[in-house]
Amino acid sequence: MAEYTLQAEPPLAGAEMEIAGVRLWAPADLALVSLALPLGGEDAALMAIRAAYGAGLPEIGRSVVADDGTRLVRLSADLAFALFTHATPDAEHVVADRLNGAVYTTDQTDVWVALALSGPNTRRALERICPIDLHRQVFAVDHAARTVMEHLGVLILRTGEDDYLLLSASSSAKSFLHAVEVSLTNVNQT
Amino acid sequence: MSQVNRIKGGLIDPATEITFTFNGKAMQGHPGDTLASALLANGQRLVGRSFKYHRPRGIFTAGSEEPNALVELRKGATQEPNTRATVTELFDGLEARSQNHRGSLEFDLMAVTDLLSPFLSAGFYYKTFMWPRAFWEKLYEPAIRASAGLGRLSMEEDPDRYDKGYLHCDLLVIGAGPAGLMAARTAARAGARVILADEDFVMGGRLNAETLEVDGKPGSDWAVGVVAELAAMANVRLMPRSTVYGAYDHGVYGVLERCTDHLATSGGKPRQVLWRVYARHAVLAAGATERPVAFGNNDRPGVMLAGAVRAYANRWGVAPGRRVAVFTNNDDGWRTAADLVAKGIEVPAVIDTRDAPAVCDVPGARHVRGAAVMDTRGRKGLRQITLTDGQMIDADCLAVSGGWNPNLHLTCHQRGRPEWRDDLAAFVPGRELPPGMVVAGAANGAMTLAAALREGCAVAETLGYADKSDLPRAEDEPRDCAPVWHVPQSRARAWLDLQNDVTVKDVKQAHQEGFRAVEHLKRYTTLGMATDQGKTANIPALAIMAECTGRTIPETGTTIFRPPYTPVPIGALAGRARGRAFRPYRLTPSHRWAEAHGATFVEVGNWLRAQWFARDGEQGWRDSVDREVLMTRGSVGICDVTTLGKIDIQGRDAGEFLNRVYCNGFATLAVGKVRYGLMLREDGIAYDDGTTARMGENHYVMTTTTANAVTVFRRLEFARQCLWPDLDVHLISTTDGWAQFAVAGPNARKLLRKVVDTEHDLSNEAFPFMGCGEVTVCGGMPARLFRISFSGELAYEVAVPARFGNAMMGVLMEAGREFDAVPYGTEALGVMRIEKGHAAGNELNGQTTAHNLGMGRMVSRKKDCIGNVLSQRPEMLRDDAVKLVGLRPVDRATGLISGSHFIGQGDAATMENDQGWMSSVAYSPSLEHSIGLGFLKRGDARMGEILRAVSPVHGREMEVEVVSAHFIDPDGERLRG
Amino acid sequence: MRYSAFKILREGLTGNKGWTPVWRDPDPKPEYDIVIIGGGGHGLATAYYLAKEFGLRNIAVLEKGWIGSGNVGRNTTIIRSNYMLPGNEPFYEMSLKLWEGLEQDFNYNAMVSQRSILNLFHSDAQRDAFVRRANAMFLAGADAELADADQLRAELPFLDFDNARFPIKGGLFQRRGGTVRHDAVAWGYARGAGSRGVDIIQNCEVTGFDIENGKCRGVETTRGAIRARKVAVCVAGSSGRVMALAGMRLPIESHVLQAFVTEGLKPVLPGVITFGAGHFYVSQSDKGGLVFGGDIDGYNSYAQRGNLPVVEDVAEGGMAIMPMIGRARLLRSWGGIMDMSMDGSPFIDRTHIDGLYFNGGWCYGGFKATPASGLCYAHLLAKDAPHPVATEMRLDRFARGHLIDEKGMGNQPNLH
Amino acid sequence: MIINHPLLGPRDAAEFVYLGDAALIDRPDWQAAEAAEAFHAYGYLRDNPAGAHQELWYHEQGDRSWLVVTRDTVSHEITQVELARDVARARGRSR
Repeated sequence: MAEYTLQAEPPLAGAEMEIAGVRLWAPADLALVSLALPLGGEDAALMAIRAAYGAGLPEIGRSVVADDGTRLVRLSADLAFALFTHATPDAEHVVADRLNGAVYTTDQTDVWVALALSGPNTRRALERICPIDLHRQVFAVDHAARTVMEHLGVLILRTGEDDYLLLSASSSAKSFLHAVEVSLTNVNQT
Repeated sequence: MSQVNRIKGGLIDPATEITFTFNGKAMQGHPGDTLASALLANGQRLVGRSFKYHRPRGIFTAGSEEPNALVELRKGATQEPNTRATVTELFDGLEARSQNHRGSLEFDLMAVTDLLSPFLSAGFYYKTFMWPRAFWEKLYEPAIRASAGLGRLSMEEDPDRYDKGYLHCDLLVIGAGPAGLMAARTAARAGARVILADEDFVMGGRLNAETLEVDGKPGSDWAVGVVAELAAMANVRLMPRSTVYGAYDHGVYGVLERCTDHLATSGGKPRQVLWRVYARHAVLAAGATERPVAFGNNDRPGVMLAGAVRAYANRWGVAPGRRVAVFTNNDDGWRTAADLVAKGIEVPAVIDTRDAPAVCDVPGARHVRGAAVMDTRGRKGLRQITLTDGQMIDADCLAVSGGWNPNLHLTCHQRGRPEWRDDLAAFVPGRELPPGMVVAGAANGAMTLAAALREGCAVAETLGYADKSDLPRAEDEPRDCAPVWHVPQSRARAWLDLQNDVTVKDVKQAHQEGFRAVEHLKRYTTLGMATDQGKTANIPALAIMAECTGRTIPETGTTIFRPPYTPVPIGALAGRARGRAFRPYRLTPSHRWAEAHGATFVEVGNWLRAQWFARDGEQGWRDSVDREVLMTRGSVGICDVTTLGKIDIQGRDAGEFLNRVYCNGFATLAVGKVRYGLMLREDGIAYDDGTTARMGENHYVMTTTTANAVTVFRRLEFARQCLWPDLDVHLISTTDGWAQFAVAGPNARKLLRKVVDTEHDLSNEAFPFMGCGEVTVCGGMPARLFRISFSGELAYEVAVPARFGNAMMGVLMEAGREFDAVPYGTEALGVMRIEKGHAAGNELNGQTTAHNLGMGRMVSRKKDCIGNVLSQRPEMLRDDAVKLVGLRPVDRATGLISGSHFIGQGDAATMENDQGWMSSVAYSPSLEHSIGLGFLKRGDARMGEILRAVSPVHGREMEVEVVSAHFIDPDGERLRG
Repeated sequence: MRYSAFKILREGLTGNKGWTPVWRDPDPKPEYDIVIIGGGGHGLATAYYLAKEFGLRNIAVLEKGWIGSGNVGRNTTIIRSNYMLPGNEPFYEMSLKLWEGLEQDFNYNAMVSQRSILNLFHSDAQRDAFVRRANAMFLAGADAELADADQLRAELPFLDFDNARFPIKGGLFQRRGGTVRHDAVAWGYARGAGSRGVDIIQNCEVTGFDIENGKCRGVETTRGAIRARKVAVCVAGSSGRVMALAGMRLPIESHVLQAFVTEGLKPVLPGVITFGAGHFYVSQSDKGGLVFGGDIDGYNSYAQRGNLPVVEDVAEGGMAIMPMIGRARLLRSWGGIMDMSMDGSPFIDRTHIDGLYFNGGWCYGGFKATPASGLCYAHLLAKDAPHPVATEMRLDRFARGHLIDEKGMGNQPNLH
Repeated sequence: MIINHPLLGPRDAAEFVYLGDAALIDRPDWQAAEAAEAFHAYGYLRDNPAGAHQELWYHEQGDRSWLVVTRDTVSHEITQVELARDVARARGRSR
């Protein structure tokens, strides 16, 4: 037994609120690992991902939920993120082990923080900060995009008709939460 | 009854009374009123003073083109200068004050300038106030400034909040008049995503101001029906109180929505929202603006645009006067006469410049054919007009119509130049419109109601939004116009720009002095430069310049318009990004620990970093910093260095890639080793430095400086994608992912031994200087350990996943308790790096080469790397180039000054004798005197020399000795120990 | 015609009928000693000093539109000499001294107003850089003054000292800096040059150069061919376009810089104020408008207009340091095309073509340089040797490796 | 401005960072005889056309791709957007 132990303190742990009929919370234990496809080894990498997850990488700007609940998000031709629930700080090893070296993996869990939003007013609130067109004909369920909101880089995912997951840099977590919270407050009619 | 001029009808709610004040006097109005309509209803004709001559001014228009009726609205911190009364929606408790007068509005002491007007003609100030030279700033200019300007800022922080947003649509319709409503309805019925924006608070445009019918019912009723239909459609967004103020590239429009300006307080809601609308197409249906005719003393309160006069009567139930004469050069002016008479207002005469029969029957009015108004009387309000035939007619209001100009402003925001149409005697939108924009209705020169409805529908169809329903029925009202720009018989001054006091004579003088280009005219006379941007003045002035030059109006030029269409508050353009929310804060993983342990924080880019940790009893920051340095060098100190950029680099060609982006060699770096790397820009200047660790065969971790983390990543991606696209290299930032701590000092290893799990050998042999590896800490926590040193001490950097960083700081301090470990901040970090002679931002300032930094030999000439070739340019390698050296004061008690320049002893302090500068200084608690780093010509060859470090801006200079930059442990024994 | 208060009085009493054109409007002659391309501030100043200081009068200034239609009429009117490097500072300080006597010199009130310029700093590193710069200014004979936050709070209480994201730690004043009525500079120089015999020819666009055997003998224009012993290009903003006609590529990119003015306000700002942690600088004109600007849009452009992101960025900077301007309204925005050079510094030099001279690369600092640029260019044209304060403003400095990079941004023009 | 990203569709130019002329892809050979002159021209001289301009934009707040955008510097009209990596390969930078 080691003399010292480390407690996790995710920047937005416990954040949860409801404003303008929208529920806003920071999902717990969300792990994130980047998958980079080796140049010239793309086919092998894609096969390894399919073998590991039972789902192939979707096209760029889309995400897909694998059998085990992992969400695979394709960000560019050679880069994807795997999002899954996982509490311990070994997410990268877990993914790397499944992919047998066919993909370059980097742990991104602590690089990002996530905020989930749910409720019919969500789009109206996001209109205040998100330059992407979130109309359902343009940004449908499972679509994903990296963009900028209030000077912060954000990865936005549509996870349901009125459900979104937003990821941004962990160091600016408080400013990120503030930006989203103010957007909800500003569209709140009451 | 205070509302002496209130008559029946209009789109107001007469049952509800609203109280407001003007210059402290209580007045009444109704919901639906503007401040202007309510002022007129209360008989308040004098509302302001002009800019230059302080002439009395009254309400001139009924819209956003208003030049005269500018007021200060609200009070205290929400005081809002230069607010146009004509577009200010009345609310209960509104407070407004007139502006730009000394003394009261009625008795403005500055009105004396009007008497001096012969000496204040166009550009007079360019010709005088030059003697004596010093008097300009001391006497003339302060006097001019005090009398110039209009309203006053409160000088307090704007307490309201603003927001912004993004909207996307197929079709943005600008203006909700007949053309806009038809375009919106047609497209919406065809299923398009439509946004309909109008600056007014009631949609309908001129339909609300006219008595015209659509489909057999009043136009305003028809508009209500269309708006209701649109409001019920999911694919339509209605935006009243929203001004489309700018057309930017690629279909991006700026829209200002006023959310709470019509309320007494914003109630914590955003006052205004600035929308960026991304529109595939836009229909500009902004209508037209009436223009005046210039004649003698045409600036008196009571002289108004004819369309505005009938708008006040029809829409707001207000008679702008009891006896309203009409002066027109076109058919539309007659409509004002007819509408007023129908409302029971006396119209003594219709003066038409055309020698033509009456356009319509106006009971009780004389029809004066082929004549014009040439002068007026009435000091603070119109009493009488004089016609060119000598007739004098009593009137307290004169409705003037000189024809209508299409509101084509937004068509000019990119490259569009308006084109002249003789039949309308007006400019219409040119052919080169902003891509995606079409123009409909009066804005396009379709001046009649039926034509506007037709065009609104037709443009939507041409954009591919077809709707099979019938066009509404309406008539093509008579619109004949025979242009008359000014009345040459007038002997008195005739105003063009009412706000800036530019008269016909000024235009003629500009011509006489050679200012004949339209832009010269505007700049010389200030025409069109006022808050209304010449919406009513520019075209008549242009016509008069054409007359002077003997050319046609289009030959003379055109005036184009720039954003914004109407003025936009700076607060709205800034949105939320103000105060502490100006930019996001980035916090280090141990921020909370630092807060709890007395840290003072400092902004480093967007980061907040602990600057020092004060302890009880310390007298100032220096006490804390000195202690942190001494205790670190004496035992061990801990610093959160997470802010350094971290880039995870993987790929088969990662090593080769690093070899090309660093100027020194990386091909031979072994797994488990770290190397210092210097990056050059392609121009050969030193750019960034840091360490890169090889974690595995194909896996490297690069660190960058805090300041350059983002741009280094960008440059690496450029190299990867654009320069060497077929290297297998992958980059991803992990800056925020790892909480990284420097553990420095002779007891660093002992401290870490307690934290790093025992299976990892930390001995000097197993983990030597510049070693690295993946380890576990605190019983299995994955971590990275690097044996690198910025302080010059035996030091490590240990990294754990960021969410454990706050706890890790606590653990390190706890483990270090037996060694008296201290946390140290950026100040101590800076002191130690100067003591060690490491270059940082002040030295790597984008102007220095590796040669200057004493690292010239690091630039490998045996390989290709960024910056290699251009770093070898002859003047960059000069022998007398500045070199990085250490400096110490000859009098050790003296504090060096960063930014002082080096001058030889006995030389004058001039630029010719400048030999370099001091880039960084610190008090070294280890050496107990001030030390500095600096760049000195041939510095490396001048050790021991004594120079003067001069800082004339402080009025100080001191003698300094040139020494090695490595003040501490020059042989590096400590860090290898 | 000499301007004076007396003249105004007399004209006022006689109906202002006696005013004559400020500059003559002649047709071009077939040949001149020197043809200056560009009727902007620098071109007109060059003509003025050639005539006045060097006695050369057989000169034409060719302007494709109306004089002053380029950047002299589209800038934010600031004058200052707060530079740091030896290649720049003596030049700008000479310019500032010329501004100080300009109006009496050319008998035209350009409203040179030395109301001070203040550059705020927000970090110790910034302060160190400002001290270095301030001392360089002193070494070149200019004035500079450091102020700490307390001094600034007393002098400019409306700045945000208590709620700022990047707290104000102090500032560098140059009290002799200030503003000038920009259009009047062009008109004043035109008047001074024209009255000394210089032909100012408007609506005359240069369409080509007459170059034979490496020697430039004149220009082709929309008003016919004009021969000249020397051709002096002075068209900042259009340098790339014009020099391409002579077959030259330049170390310059064209970029758009937006500028803004608010509605007129009673006096609120004493001088020019520049934010150090964002993009915003502001002064107040004599008419009362707040004249402000920020960064260039950042992409190559010859369109005299910009886009919204920069407008917003500038407004954010303004609100960050002086939140009392929130209810002031932006009235007008416009864009000027900047010659952004590769190190942020200008060129006054001969070209490799005999008889062809080049003045450009002023980035967004050309206005304040107008008098010195004109005088130095005139010196070069008259004597074929650079003026002592402009010896480093050469086109070959990049090949030699002698950069004049005040900001240390390197060879990326949009960062200067 | 809006840049129509070849993989992601239209995005506001505010998501991008501008670098300059796409000739910056054509980095000279460091060992060529005239390398000094070639790097001087590469680093410092620009065509700077008033008209069609091929230029580099980086999608920093997006997928981190470098793009070659063909844009008219007078009208700002964008006529083509390509991945810079593809352009670099087509220009023979596969080494």
